[in-house]
Amino acid sequence: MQLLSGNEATALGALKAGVRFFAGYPITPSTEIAEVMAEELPKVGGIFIQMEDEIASICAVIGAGASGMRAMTATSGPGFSLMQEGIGYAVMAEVPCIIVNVQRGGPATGLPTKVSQADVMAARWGTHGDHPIVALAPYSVLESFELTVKAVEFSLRLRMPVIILSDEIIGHMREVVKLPEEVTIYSPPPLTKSRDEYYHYDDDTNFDAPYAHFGQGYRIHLTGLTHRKDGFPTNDPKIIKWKLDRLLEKITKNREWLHLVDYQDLDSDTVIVSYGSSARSALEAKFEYEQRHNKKIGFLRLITIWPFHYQKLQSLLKNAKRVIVVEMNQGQMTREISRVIKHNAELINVNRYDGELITPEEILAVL
Amino acid sequence: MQLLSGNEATALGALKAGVRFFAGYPITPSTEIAEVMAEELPKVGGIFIQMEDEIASICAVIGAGASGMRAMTATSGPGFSLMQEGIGYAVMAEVPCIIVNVQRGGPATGLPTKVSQADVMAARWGTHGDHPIVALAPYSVLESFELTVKAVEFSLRLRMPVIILSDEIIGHMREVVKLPEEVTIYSPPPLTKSRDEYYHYDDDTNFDAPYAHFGQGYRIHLTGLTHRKDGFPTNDPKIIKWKLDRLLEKITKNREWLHLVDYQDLDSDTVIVSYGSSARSALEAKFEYEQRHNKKIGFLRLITIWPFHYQKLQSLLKNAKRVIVVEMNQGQMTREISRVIKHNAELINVNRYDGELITPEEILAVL
Amino acid sequence: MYKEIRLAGTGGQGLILAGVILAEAVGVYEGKKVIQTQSYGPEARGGASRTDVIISDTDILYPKARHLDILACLSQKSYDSYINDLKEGGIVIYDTFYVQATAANKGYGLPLAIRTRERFGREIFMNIVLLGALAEITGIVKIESLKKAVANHVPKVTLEHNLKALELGSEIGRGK
Amino acid sequence: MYKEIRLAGTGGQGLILAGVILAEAVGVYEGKKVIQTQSYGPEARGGASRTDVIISDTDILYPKARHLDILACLSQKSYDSYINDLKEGGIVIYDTFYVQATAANKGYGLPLAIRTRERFGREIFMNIVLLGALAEITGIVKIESLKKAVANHVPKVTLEHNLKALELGSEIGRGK
Amino acid sequence: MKIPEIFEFIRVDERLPHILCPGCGIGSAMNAMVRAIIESGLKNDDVCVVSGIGCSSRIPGYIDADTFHTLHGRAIPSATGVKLAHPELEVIVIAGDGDLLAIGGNHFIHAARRNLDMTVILINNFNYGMTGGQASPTTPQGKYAKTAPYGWTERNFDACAIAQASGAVFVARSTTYHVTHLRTLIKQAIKKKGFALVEVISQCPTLYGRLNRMGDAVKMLEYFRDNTISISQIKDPKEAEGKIVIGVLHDVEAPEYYETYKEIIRRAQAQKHHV
Amino acid sequence: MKIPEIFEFIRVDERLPHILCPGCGIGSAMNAMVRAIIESGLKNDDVCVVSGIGCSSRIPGYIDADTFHTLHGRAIPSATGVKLAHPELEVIVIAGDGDLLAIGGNHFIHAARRNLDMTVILINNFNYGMTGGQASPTTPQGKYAKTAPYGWTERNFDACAIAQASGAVFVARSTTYHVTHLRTLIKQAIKKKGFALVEVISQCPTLYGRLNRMGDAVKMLEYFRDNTISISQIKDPKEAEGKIVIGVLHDVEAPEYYETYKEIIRRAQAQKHHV
Amino acid sequence: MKKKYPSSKCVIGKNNVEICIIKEFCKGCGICVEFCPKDVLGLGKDLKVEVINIDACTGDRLCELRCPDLAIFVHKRKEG
Amino acid sequence: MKKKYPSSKCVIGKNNVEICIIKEFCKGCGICVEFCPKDVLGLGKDLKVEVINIDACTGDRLCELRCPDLAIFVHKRKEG
Ligand SMILES: Cc1ncc(C[n+]2csc(CCOP(=O)(O)OP(=O)(O)O)c2C)c(N)n1
Ligand SMILES: Cc1ncc(C[n+]2csc(CCOP(=O)(O)OP(=O)(O)O)c2C)c(N)n1
Ligand code: SF4
Ligand code: SF4
Ligand code: SF4
Ligand code: SF4
Ligand code: SF4
Ligand code: SF4
Ligand SMILES: [Mg+2]
Ligand SMILES: [Mg+2]
Repeated sequence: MQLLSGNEATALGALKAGVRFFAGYPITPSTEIAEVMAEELPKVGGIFIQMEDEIASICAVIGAGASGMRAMTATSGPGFSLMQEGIGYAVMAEVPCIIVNVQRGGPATGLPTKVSQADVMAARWGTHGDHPIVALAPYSVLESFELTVKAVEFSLRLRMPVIILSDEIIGHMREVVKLPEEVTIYSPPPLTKSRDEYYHYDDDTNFDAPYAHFGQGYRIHLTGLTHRKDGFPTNDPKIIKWKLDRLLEKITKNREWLHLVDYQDLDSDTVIVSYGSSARSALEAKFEYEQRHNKKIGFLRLITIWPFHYQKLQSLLKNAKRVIVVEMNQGQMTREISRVIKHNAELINVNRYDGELITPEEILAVL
Repeated sequence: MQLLSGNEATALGALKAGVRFFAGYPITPSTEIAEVMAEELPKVGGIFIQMEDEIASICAVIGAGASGMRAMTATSGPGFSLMQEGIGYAVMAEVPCIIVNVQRGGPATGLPTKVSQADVMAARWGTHGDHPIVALAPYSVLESFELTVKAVEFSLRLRMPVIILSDEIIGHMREVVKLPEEVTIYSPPPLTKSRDEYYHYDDDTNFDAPYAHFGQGYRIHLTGLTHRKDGFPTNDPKIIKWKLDRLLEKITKNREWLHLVDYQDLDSDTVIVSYGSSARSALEAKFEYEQRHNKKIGFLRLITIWPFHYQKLQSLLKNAKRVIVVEMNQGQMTREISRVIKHNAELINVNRYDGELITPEEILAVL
Repeated sequence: MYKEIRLAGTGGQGLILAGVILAEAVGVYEGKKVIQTQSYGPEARGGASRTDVIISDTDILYPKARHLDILACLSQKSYDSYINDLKEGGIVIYDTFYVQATAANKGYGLPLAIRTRERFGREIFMNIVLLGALAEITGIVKIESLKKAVANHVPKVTLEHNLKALELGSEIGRGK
Repeated sequence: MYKEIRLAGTGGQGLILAGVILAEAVGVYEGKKVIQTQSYGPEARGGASRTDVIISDTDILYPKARHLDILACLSQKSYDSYINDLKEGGIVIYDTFYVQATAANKGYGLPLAIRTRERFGREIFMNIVLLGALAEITGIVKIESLKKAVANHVPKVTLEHNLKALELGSEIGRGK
Repeated sequence: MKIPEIFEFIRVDERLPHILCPGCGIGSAMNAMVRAIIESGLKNDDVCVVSGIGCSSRIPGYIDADTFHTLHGRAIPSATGVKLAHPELEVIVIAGDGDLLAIGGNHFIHAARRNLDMTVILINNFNYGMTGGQASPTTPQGKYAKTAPYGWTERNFDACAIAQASGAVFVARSTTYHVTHLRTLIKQAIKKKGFALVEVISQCPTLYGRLNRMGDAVKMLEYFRDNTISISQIKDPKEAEGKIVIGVLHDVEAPEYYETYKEIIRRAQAQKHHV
Repeated sequence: MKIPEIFEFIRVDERLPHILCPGCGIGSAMNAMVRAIIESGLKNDDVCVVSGIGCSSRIPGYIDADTFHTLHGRAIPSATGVKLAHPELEVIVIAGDGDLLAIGGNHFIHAARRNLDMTVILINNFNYGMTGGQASPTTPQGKYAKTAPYGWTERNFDACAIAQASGAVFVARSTTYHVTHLRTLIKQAIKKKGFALVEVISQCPTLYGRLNRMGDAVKMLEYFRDNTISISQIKDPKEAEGKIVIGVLHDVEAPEYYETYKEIIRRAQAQKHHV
Repeated sequence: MKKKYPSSKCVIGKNNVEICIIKEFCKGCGICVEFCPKDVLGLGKDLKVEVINIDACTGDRLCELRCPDLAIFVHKRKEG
Repeated sequence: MKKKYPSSKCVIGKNNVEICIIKEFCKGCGICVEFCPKDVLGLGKDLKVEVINIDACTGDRLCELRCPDLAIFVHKRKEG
């Protein structure tokens, strides 16, 4: 048993999942992740490097990720905005890596020490161009550990960046946890093809397939330009479409296992939808309400924020007459939920965006 | 009459609207805007400066905008991603400025010389935190001129950045145009309050109000931290909510005049929705269809991309049984449209994202 | 059992560390469920700073204290801000040098700053002194558990002083 | 009238500039509606390059040429790529040094490269030569309008050469 | 008391005491800066003070003038916009070592190259104060920081040398112990036309000082006092080894950016207008 | 013909002829680089060539090794990740003047400071080739560029001086005329442990050359031939005025980043594990 | 808003030097105390600066110039 | 994929020096032509390099080293 903060647990999860490269730039409220990595990575022979900024950090992480290392960076709003171009590159060149965004209040410098969940849409749409993304939101210290392990797996399986959307409350909150001694750690299957047969972006390699990295003798070429299956740039419309579809299919074909969700009592009339730290307030509100009124309230917590699995959520919410979305922003996830609820269901928004954790009382007020 | 490209017209529109400061960094397919500015600005005593990157460019533009100059930058996808943090700052500190994004294929370096409309969502959600934005999409050379003039007006009235979402086709396409000799140019009302009475972010100053800038003796303080009405940082939840609501209200209270749209024949069963260069293909398809079938097709072109005026679009599309969204991305605007169409209306997507302009034939195929 | 505790004062007084130590003491060494959060401003020193520790036998969801069972204040501002969050019958502890108590519930005014300065020359260990006093007064945690937790969180060279501070606090708490 | 024209070759041959000049000539100096677009790769030189010019009496919406009335090719690759886009009865013009015509519609094979080199030592004005020839063969634009447009788009020091190139093209077009 | 002249330039009400830690050198640097401004004969409305993000970057918020607290690392490009819009304003950038040299390093060298007239005051406290004491590009090898728990092994920048190599026309260094000297340097920098840098060696007793067992603010100032050498006193480079070299390190003349830009305007206007 | 040895290192099929313009100096620099790699005894799988975006940055696509065409300006931090993941790889960065010194300037100085072992080949063609001939941080004053229609008035960087001030251990310059010399310098840079820079003065006849009426590639090479002076031949700094100084400009020893990082690992492992 | 100035407490010495202290601003760092060449200053019970030997003050203003918190000011009263 | 090498045309001179040209790669920039100390090379009608005086070639390989397009190669045949 140990008392750990969410940020510490994220770092330990990464170490457990085999992350051996961390490049970052300090920013509140994510800095403790870097600090733990600075202390722990050398002990296991891994690399911690503090870069000159967030752009350099994401690029170094991509470089290491493309070289076969499990690589991670951690940041918050302003740094996350700066990383957007790099994240797009990792998507395009199909480089696995982990970006932790411990959300704080924005926009701009905003509220460095205060909580927010307002980077939900930035995680999905922050970089230019059509691109899929995976983002996971932990809601406890233990889950910060577990989801980091998952994120590493997802990222390696899909060959793409995975974002951990933590927040200031989760990152700084301390709980007593028992971390698992052993976790199953994914490794991509070994490469069996020889260099002459190998295509870095072959039709069957967009997920769960072996792939090469630098330093292995496969002489791969990575570029952020649209490219052919051998990695070299092309302007051929057919190949471009193939490539962008390939990226998209990583998500569409794998929604089922990518989409993590936690729920209870969904046959109730009223269902609360939430995620991250605000889901703690929501669950507290559910229990307090049930205690007082002897009536069940449904509860649905999104663990996988992106992809947003429309069909699945539609079916999970099909009985709800009232859906209450609880989030600490001006209604970002509410936009998505609005598209999955029944046409005659009522959609209620409980938002807070003043740097304070939403309270159970605020949710109880609309129940 | 002159033969001008969209990019040239954008630059000339800016000059006409009184833009006297341009800071930028070259990037295809936007570079001609910088090149025209480099040539023309000195002639009118304005400032052209080529910065070391896009981050420096947006910051210099913000600095000039905060100093009372009409200031602009122009870029494309990768540079747009890099500017996101700065755009968020301009929103937060309420600094008027213009960002032109001449869209090319993404993600990442993507397709530098080819068209795309895949930065629609990045324009709205690119930077972290809750933030409103205004984005306008020209569809002709003349409109490139006109919307730039409008963008300057909107930006000054709302005290916020305005994005011009052009694209490679519009930017590089040349048409013969007659630019208006005179255009009405907005200026914020003159400041009448003395320094002692003045608050830079007073309750009644979020739009159409006078405001101070550097160099005027008002000793204003700008920060990207959440701040009070006098501009100084605060962590007070009430004030933070006031500030973020203030930003949002700029949009919610001004939707009517901000929302520019162009339409014909909306009482038809089928309505095509499009914007930017793909709207040209859409309109061509409409006419070709009508010629062949003697049946009207509705056409709705979004000029203002953001804000997306749900109520207005809902009412404009209320008669449509089939809505066909034509865009050059994987369906970004379609997501928004899906929320405004009638529940039993059919939503069809004509997308293309291979760097080529969508053809009228592709649209005719679904009509 | 469900106890909500808040330690509040100004940045630099080490209250967040005190909260962490308290949480670890009850959570790791006494097997309780515990959650610790903090709230602080951008200042490294001087701004308002507070930490909440919730101790429970069952899972804790909402991590912030709402109805305080115990409030400890090392600054007037924090006292004024939070005294109204104290439950009926809740315990308030405050330093008599920094705080002028105004509430009906007079609670425990302790000479933490003065005694700390007397003992250590500076106020540097006042956070730990507070913990000792709080343990004695509220019984929420054992001094033994605090000792173990302190050992995990302070540099080795200062451990002895910190343990002395704990004792000093416990003395003060016991009214000595 | 609705005419779709495509000039195609490799980067560095100046075809985009030729398209611009053609568009300006018919648009500004002959009062037609006109739209000019281009398609090119990242290469400053050497890659495929093409420009489309659409000329019409009425508004032009879709800005790319689809059913070519006129196709001019200065490279084999461009000829092969676009010859099938030529309308029935459309006119194809190509340079005989760079292009081996294969289509049934034999069109106009012209010694543009050779004659340009003869006259100017290099192929540098071949784009303008092409315009002269195209004007003569298709009648789509007047040489006079081209002259004015050329003057707006080339450095003053090279204007004379460019006008000569136009004349050379017109000679070639007239079969001289 | 009679109101101290310095308060004319300070937003005293509500804003003070400032958020910096007790004994933080940034306050002394601010003190010196404001006096330098006043002694330069500048009035409040002649000045714009610009910063990025960090403890040092909080200073503008206390100065009673136009003040611009921009993004982390972006003080210089933001100041560039202000200066070009209002060439008559004296634009002073105040920045931490992380802000100016880590994330903002590129703007720093390019501004030096362009030689736009501005005064940059670098508060070098050898670490990232605001975020809690991480290593910075100026952290000396062997020192401890929150991201250097085993001692920092990276080499550190000499900001003055880089500024000079990049084109700065005035480069100087002092410390928060040598406040009178510091004030004089800032005055010289303000007076200088072009890009002028003053590096202020400063104490962060709360983090860097504590992590490296350097004692409190007073002890750190004693260290600065005892380990400094003035550039004018160095006869043999050996004497400077291990010492903080203070004084004017570089002072040359070169055409200022806006002056040369005026030449562009002149050339452009000599031709006829398109617009 | 017998297959030229250089083709062992070139992705000849499909990829050549490359996309660069006729007479572009970047090709000559590539030619020299590949020969230097071969002569250093490196095999294809020992090398990773990394670039950003630009004409120069297209080179990796032609090298038959692991190659990494990253984002504009980001070759160095990307290469940092590769090198630290595979310290045994010889990491070579090839970059244009815009890529390395404009958008990438900060990474450049920080990599020099850290002294991570890599070889950086800067192809300085005095402008942004890929985007069509805009001014760059190396464009000399008075020259024309697409964004300098009235002549460039900004001062230009001396990349070698900045690298040196920032901590680079090996700094050298040559031109695309002096290809044998260039090859030798690249070999030295490869051999050097630490951050090594070779600046290659190169011709962009299509844009910079044309805009400045410098004639074709041949004329530009003649200019390089006739306006160059070797560092070893300079007796009086006056001799170098207006000339391109070539040769090894700086060569010192300093601890390499990864070597010092190993020391951190040693220290960390001497303590017990948390994980 | 109109500027409000803080209030201070001043002491005047024999030699006409006045030292004014704004307690509210002082953070008790001790810099002025330690580097006063004449040991004029000290830290009080409240851990803030106080004047302990005004008559020794030479009016060199080193305390004022070094104070990071603008909490101490020295000036010489005009004679007569 | 297996590597395919381009084909070239070679000429051998009296002094056993062989010059090989890959026309497909040559862009006719003229660099090799202009800087060949012995005027061995020229540009052909197709604007690409050709050997015009093989026997003058000294085999110094300057053309090969300077060619930006890897289009020309020189080597000395082993005697005998
Ligand atoms: C883009 C971005 N990255 C990181 C941060 C977090 N951050 C705030 S201040 C700072 C560094 C402060 O160090 P320095 O500039 O030396 O100033 P000091 O606090 O030491 O005066 C950092 C990394 C931020 N605000 N924005
Ligand atoms: C973020 C970003 N900004 C701008 C560009 C556009 N861009 C591509 S290459 C280039 C500069 C090329 O100049 P240089 O690095 O000198 O290389 P050269 O082409 O001259 O070899 C620019 C600005 C880009 N691709 N990405
Ligand atoms: S943390 Fe350091 S730099 Fe920041 S205010 Fe405190 S002492 Fe000063
Ligand atoms: S544009 Fe210039 S740098 Fe680019 S390939 Fe052509 S000649 Fe070379
Ligand atoms: S220097 Fe200033 S803050 Fe420090 S003790 Fe003296 S008066 Fe107080
Ligand atoms: S003015 Fe000088 S002598 Fe007087 S108290 Fe201040 S430092 Fe001491
Ligand atoms: S240098 Fe190379 S490309 Fe140029 S002419 Fe000679 S062989 Fe051809
Ligand atoms: S090897 Fe030397 S002599 Fe022979 S052709 Fe080449 S450059 Fe001329
Ligand atoms: Mg610092
Ligand atoms: Mg270049």
